[in-house]
Amino acid sequence: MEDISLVTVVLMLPLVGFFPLVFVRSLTDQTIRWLTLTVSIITFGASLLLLRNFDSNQAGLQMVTDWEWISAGSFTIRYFVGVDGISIWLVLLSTFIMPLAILFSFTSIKERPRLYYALLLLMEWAMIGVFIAQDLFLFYVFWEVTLVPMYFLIGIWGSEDRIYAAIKFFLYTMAGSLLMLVAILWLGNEAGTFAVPDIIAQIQSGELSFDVSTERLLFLGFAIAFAIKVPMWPLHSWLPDAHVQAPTAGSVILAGVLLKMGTYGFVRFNLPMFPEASRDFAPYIAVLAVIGIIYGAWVSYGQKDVKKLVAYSSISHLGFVMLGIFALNSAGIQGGILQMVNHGISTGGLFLLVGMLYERRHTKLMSAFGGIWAAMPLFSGISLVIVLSSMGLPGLNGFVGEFTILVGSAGSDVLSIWFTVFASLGIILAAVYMLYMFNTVYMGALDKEENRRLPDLHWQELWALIPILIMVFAIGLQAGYFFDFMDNSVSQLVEQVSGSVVATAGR
Amino acid sequence: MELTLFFIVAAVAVAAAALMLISENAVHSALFLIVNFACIAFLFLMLHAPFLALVQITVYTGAIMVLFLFVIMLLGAERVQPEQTPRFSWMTPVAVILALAFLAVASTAIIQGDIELTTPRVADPQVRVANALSGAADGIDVYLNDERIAQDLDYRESTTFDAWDAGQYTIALYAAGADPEADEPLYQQPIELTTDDVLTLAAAGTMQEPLVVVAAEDMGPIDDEDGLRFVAINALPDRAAIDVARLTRGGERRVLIEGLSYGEASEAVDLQTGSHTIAVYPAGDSNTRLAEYEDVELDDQTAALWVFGYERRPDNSWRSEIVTFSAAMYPAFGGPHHVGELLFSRYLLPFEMVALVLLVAMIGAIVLTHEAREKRQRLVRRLANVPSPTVEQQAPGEAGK
Amino acid sequence: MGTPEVAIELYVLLSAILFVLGAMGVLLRRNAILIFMSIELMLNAANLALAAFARQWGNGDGQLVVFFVMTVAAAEVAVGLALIVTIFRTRQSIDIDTLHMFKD
Amino acid sequence: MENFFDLVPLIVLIPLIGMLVNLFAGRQIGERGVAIVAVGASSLAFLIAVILWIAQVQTGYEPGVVDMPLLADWISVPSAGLRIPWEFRVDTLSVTMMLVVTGVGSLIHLYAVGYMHGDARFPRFFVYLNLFLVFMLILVTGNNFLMMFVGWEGVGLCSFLLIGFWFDKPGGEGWKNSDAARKAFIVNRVGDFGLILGMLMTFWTFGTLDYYKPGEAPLAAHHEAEAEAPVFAPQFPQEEHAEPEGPLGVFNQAQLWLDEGGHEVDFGLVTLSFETTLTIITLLFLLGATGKSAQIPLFVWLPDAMAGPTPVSALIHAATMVTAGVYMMVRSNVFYEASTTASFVVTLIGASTAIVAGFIAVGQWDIKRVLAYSTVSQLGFMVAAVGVGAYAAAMFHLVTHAFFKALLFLGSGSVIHGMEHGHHHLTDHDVEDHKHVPPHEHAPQVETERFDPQDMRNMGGLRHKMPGTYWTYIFGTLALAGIIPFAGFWSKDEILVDALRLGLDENRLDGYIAFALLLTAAAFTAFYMWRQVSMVFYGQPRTPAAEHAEESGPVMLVPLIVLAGLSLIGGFMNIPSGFPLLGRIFGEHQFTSWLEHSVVNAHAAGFLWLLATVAVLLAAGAIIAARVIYNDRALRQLTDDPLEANERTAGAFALANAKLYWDEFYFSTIVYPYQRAARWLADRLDWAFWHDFVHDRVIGSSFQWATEMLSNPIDRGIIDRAFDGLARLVHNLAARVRTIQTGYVRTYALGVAFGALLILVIALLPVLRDLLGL
Repeated sequence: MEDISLVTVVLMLPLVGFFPLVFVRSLTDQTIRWLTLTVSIITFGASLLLLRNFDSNQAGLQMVTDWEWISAGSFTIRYFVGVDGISIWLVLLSTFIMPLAILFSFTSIKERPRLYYALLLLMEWAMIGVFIAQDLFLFYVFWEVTLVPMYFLIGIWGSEDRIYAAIKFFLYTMAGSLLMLVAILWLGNEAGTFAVPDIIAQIQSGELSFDVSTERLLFLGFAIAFAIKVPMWPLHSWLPDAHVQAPTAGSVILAGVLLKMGTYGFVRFNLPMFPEASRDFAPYIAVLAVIGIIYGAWVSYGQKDVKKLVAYSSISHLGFVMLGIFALNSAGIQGGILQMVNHGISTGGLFLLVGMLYERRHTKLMSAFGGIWAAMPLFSGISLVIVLSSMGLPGLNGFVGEFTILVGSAGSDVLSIWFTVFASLGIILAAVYMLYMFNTVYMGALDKEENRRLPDLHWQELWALIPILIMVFAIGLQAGYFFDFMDNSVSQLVEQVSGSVVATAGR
Repeated sequence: MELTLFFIVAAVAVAAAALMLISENAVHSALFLIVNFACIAFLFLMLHAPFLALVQITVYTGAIMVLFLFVIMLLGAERVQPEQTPRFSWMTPVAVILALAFLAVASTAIIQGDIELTTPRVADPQVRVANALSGAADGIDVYLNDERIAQDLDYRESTTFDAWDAGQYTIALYAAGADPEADEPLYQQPIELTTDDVLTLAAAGTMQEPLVVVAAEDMGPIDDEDGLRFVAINALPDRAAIDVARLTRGGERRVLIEGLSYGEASEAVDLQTGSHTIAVYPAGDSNTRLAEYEDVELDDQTAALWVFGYERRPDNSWRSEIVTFSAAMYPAFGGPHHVGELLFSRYLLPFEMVALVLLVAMIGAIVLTHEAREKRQRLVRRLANVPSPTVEQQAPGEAGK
Repeated sequence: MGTPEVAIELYVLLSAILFVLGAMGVLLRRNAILIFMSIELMLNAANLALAAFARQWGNGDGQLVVFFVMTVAAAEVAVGLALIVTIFRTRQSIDIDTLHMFKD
Repeated sequence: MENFFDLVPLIVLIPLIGMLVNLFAGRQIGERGVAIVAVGASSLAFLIAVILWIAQVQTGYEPGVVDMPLLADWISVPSAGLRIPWEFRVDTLSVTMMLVVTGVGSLIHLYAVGYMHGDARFPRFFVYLNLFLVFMLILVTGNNFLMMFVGWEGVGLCSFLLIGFWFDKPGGEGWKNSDAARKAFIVNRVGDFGLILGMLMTFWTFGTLDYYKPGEAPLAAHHEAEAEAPVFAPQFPQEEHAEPEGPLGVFNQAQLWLDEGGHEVDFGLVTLSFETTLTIITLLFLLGATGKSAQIPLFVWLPDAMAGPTPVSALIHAATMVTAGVYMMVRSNVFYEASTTASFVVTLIGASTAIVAGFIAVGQWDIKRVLAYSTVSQLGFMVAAVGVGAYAAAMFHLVTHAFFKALLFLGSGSVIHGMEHGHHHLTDHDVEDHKHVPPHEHAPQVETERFDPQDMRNMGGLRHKMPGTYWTYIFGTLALAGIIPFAGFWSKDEILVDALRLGLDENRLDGYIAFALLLTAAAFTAFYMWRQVSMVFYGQPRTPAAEHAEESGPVMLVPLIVLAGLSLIGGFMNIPSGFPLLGRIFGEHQFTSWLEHSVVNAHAAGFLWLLATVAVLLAAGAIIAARVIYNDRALRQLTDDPLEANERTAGAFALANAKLYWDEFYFSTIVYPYQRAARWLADRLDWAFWHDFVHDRVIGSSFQWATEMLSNPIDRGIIDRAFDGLARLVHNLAARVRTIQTGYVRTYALGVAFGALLILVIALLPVLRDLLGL
């Protein structure tokens, strides 16, 4: 593969903006902002080209670049990137969320913009890298690189407890990823390669096989790292800290993309590489997922801080994603992947909204608000759509994902129907906490003086929200288009996991 | 003579160094140092390092010391202000004692140490194969133990030198294309390779009586510009010991080698370049001329190997023939050629690194001495986010009531 | 190239003497430039020893190292003198004893 | 005529366009413009519904499936066999619903123009109303369960928005409205939980969620077709019955499997018989229906939903949205018909809801709340009808109920409007009279004695003030009470007949239970309705506001009159067979036979003279009783209800007035525990325990503890003591050594030289040792 594929281009585009930011000292703040925004929009545009060039009839990787990177002894670490139906939407999600986060930062970030925007671009680079890397080692490198900008974003631009949150975030994630590193090295040693497709091929052909306990250990090595990132109950403790302390753009990226790295990891690595263990562990993981769904929703309802409420709601939403993935059938996994995107869009949107509220009132306590619909009709109207999307109103994006996941989990060969029943409870509970939030903040009488004169949306804020609205409706009404891209890849994956024909509904 | 010269130069060097040390004026110190450097350059010459001597003069005395002088003059720093209160008066005795101790230890070690004046070890044994065996149709194969070192080697051809580990080997000669597993060798003999050996394995004789002669060659440089060096091998089929002589134009007979017995190689013999007439006599018999070879042309600075033997003519008759193999000598030790060769082979990487260091140093020097512009305003870093005013908290459910 | 007429020990001994002289220069002189020159002397002493050993072993490697030492020395001199010039600019002195910023 | 079916997407799109226009340009085009757009959109939708009706008749009631323009499949996961298209279904059932929704909807839109006049958020109100029409029409026209669910949730959303429309009313009322809105949504979500699970099971049973695939005709059950021939036989040829090809929609597939019998469904880990599966599915659907159609146990949201503007109550919470549950069950009649257990539960829930709500309605003071409970009660009738298998009767009652309940709500709205008018008139007078009174003295009085224009105790004698409203209201009341020949009589009678028939013919217990409960509920209905009429319209005005109440304008009266007319004649569309004269004029069982084309299990009930007589007499008796109790004397001073005053009925009245403590029960058993648990989970378990204790304390501190352990006890106890001396030594030494650190380069150089010597000595140690002879 001599030519540089489009995927590599998309990956490298953020760096095009990153280097001038780092090395050219004479840029004004305004230039920095617009440069970053332009770069991120160009990146998004390039990733749209990915979509155009993508052949959805093909299951395997596309637009592959495969270069040897480091060759040490028998180990060859490759720069091996490409997209398939599983990763393409996540790449798009990353490039989609980024301009919004940047646009929002225009008004909210005044301190050290050069560093800030450079970190954002570095972040984007690493996030795209995580989703396109097909070499375990390369993946690990990108995975770790994402930590660094986020650490600084929280640590420098966060709120009061930022240092604590940043360190906790870092240590927590690091602890998991070290386990993953061990597992990667082990696996690479056994397989003689780090390239994921090669390893999967070896495992599928029986060339490489592990005894039960080894496979489980390897599975857990990956799973714990991913579970922390997701985060799955009960490893979620870093999440509220990180979310609440992070600056808005940080929260948006964190919720919008970073958490997906965990769930994506499960789909990309755990399922095809350890099919036996995946089937064995599926019920246990599903139990945690369902607990997460209900627990997250319940705890959200008990919050006083809007941002924390949204943070906990992520636990609930990602519980759905995990449930879908470990239904181990096509509907579940595809629903899971779409739900990752949905969650990125709607929760990202929610964090933007919270950020806008915070900008205006410098508090995130729900009790400080009330009735602001009357003061800010446009803002509240848009908020309503995003809130509804988050709680899964049919016709908006959240529902499609959740429903498909539930279809998958209800028909799963490894999960009992009770998982679905309890997970569906999450739909009620989502309405409970989301409407509680919406009611206390937006509805009711406008009885606090300081809320009366809140300005409505600024044009930058509006432009950060409009793409979200578009996507909310686009996915909500035309989910078929989105599923089309992943169908072949996922059904191949399901075959790999189940080793049998894809289960279809009925009969 | 050389020793005397050394002592004189050494004395000058030490004196210059000492004077440099005690001169109050930095300019004088610098000048003394130049003298010292010149002495060292001279010593380099004596140590067969002409190239280094040259560099020493150009780089050190020529460039570096000029730089020193320049800086001294520029700064007007010939002298430092004498101290009102010497801060380190204790330093002088301590330093002197330390120096003496150092010198004592070092010189003891040097005198008592194991600096041996043995023949220098150059390298692993070097081996090549030369074919002076007339009559083998497709040439020969030669094996050292089981490894083939020559394949299909034609008459009058030779391989290049290859390095081998020192040790015991068996040398075996086969007709070209023979299978060493199955076929009997035409000839075989044990051979010991030791370090620094430069050996030519010359196949000679006839097909009926083939043999391999091991000739030790001396590839070291020859002082004489026009000189060359040769080794002779006696492979004449009458098996008698021979004398080898050079016939001058005047017909005088200058014996080069005496009593070279059959199947032996001679010592290396130095010879002037030119066209020679070589004659072979039975040992001790200067009247019977066994063979005469006219106009043997030899280049300077080569090591030649002469094999005296018979060559089979196309009509199957035999004729006495001298077969010559020549190889380039090693370049003169320490000469520019020698240093250059090493530099561009084994030391290429360090050379490049050093070059890089030099470059960086140059840039560094420029940056350091560059007039600093006015200092950049340092930004005062403020805290990022202003803490929010805390608002009284309210329990869920109550807010809605 | 036979055995050298002058014993190698003598060269090495000379080198040691020069080295010690250089070291004393470093220790005793206060003039920064002189200290520098002493260092050069020490380097040359070392070079001499190296060349002597090269001669002894009939091996070119020693000479190569000498060559490299010279090169690096040149680099060092360039930087060192630049430093001295800079220091002189700011302190108006090259007395090494007036420079004691190392402590803090 | 089939081409007209292609109009069906327009019925959704036109209100959508209306909504978008009002959303983006509502402020620009002004109140009149908004009204024209909104009412125009709903009227056009009604026009399309009428066209579709005619098209249905013309095509011989052939069902049609129409794709949504512009949009491709909604959800399609080919490898999982999941495909949910955007498809509209045109059949008699959906056209019925379309007609009701757009017809009643248009009238209410028109009425709302008058009612909402002058409201600050006038455009937004019509945005919501049109949006509601969009979703309601998606609900009734969708060709699969999931599309229905879109509408289902969407109307819930609109209901939420409209209940909370006046969220910013001052003085706690805004919060009350918001909470009512939230309550409605969440309670509905509980029902949706069942609906979603039901849909999931349906999907895994049938592999599709489509009702019928395009081009597929509904199959009637075999035994049914033979045993009891419908009055009008289905129009499609017999062959289509026999061999349907390709994948089938859920209902036909279910019918086939039922006819075959013995089918089993594999759910991955469990295998259920098909009948059991259907029972579970139908019960889950029932849960959904109890949410949306406000049945026990989820009816509690509907009375609170009266916080919304009255047109909303009429349109959403009486005529259309709340009937969605009934529509859904009628749509799934194949399922319900198959499951006796589910039917039994449905019957019980419907009948008991009817009577419980009827009972509670007796004890209410708020004019709209009475109607709300009445709605719940009537929905109970419909649900019970589904339970007893009277699908046509359920739909019939749905339609007539839409007429008269919308009428009653609009009438009550007119009353409230008049009362408010009177009140304003009064307060305006006050302000004018007491201009010298400083506002701050006046204001508290208004605050403390807030006037409630919906409380019936504040009314009285409005008969003369608002004659138009009065007469239309009477029509509605009589229809609701089931007095012949008003619409309510016919539909209610049909349900009762069906229930009784189920008991008599099949000897089913649920038939008898339903019959008994519904008959009682009907009596209650007549009683509380006449109680309301008496309190509102009869007697003398009890407050100044009532005295100054004024008749509403024509824009509001016209819809009332139209609806009153419909309440009178609406029942004639389904005259039972055997009824003299009318049957010959209007045709017998017109509506049932119309429905039979899409509702395969619809059947017509006969007419029982005895039953009809009893029912009408019962209703009339209840009316007379009400009038007797709430006579003019009692109505003069109405602080206490006459029932309350009477010792024998006081307890019952209190119970009804407190709504049987149903809300309180939910709050104390579900809502408060959930809130407390949430707070406990959030503050205690997740934060104090998991976050602070486990993470910060246990993990964080134990790490610190470990390092301290290593440094303190071990270090201090063992190493420290042992090496204390050494440490002191080192310390002292260090103090001296520290002086070495002078900062002078030369001293450092000396150190280096010293070190070099040392190294040299060490390196040459063997040589030196030899030298010294050691």
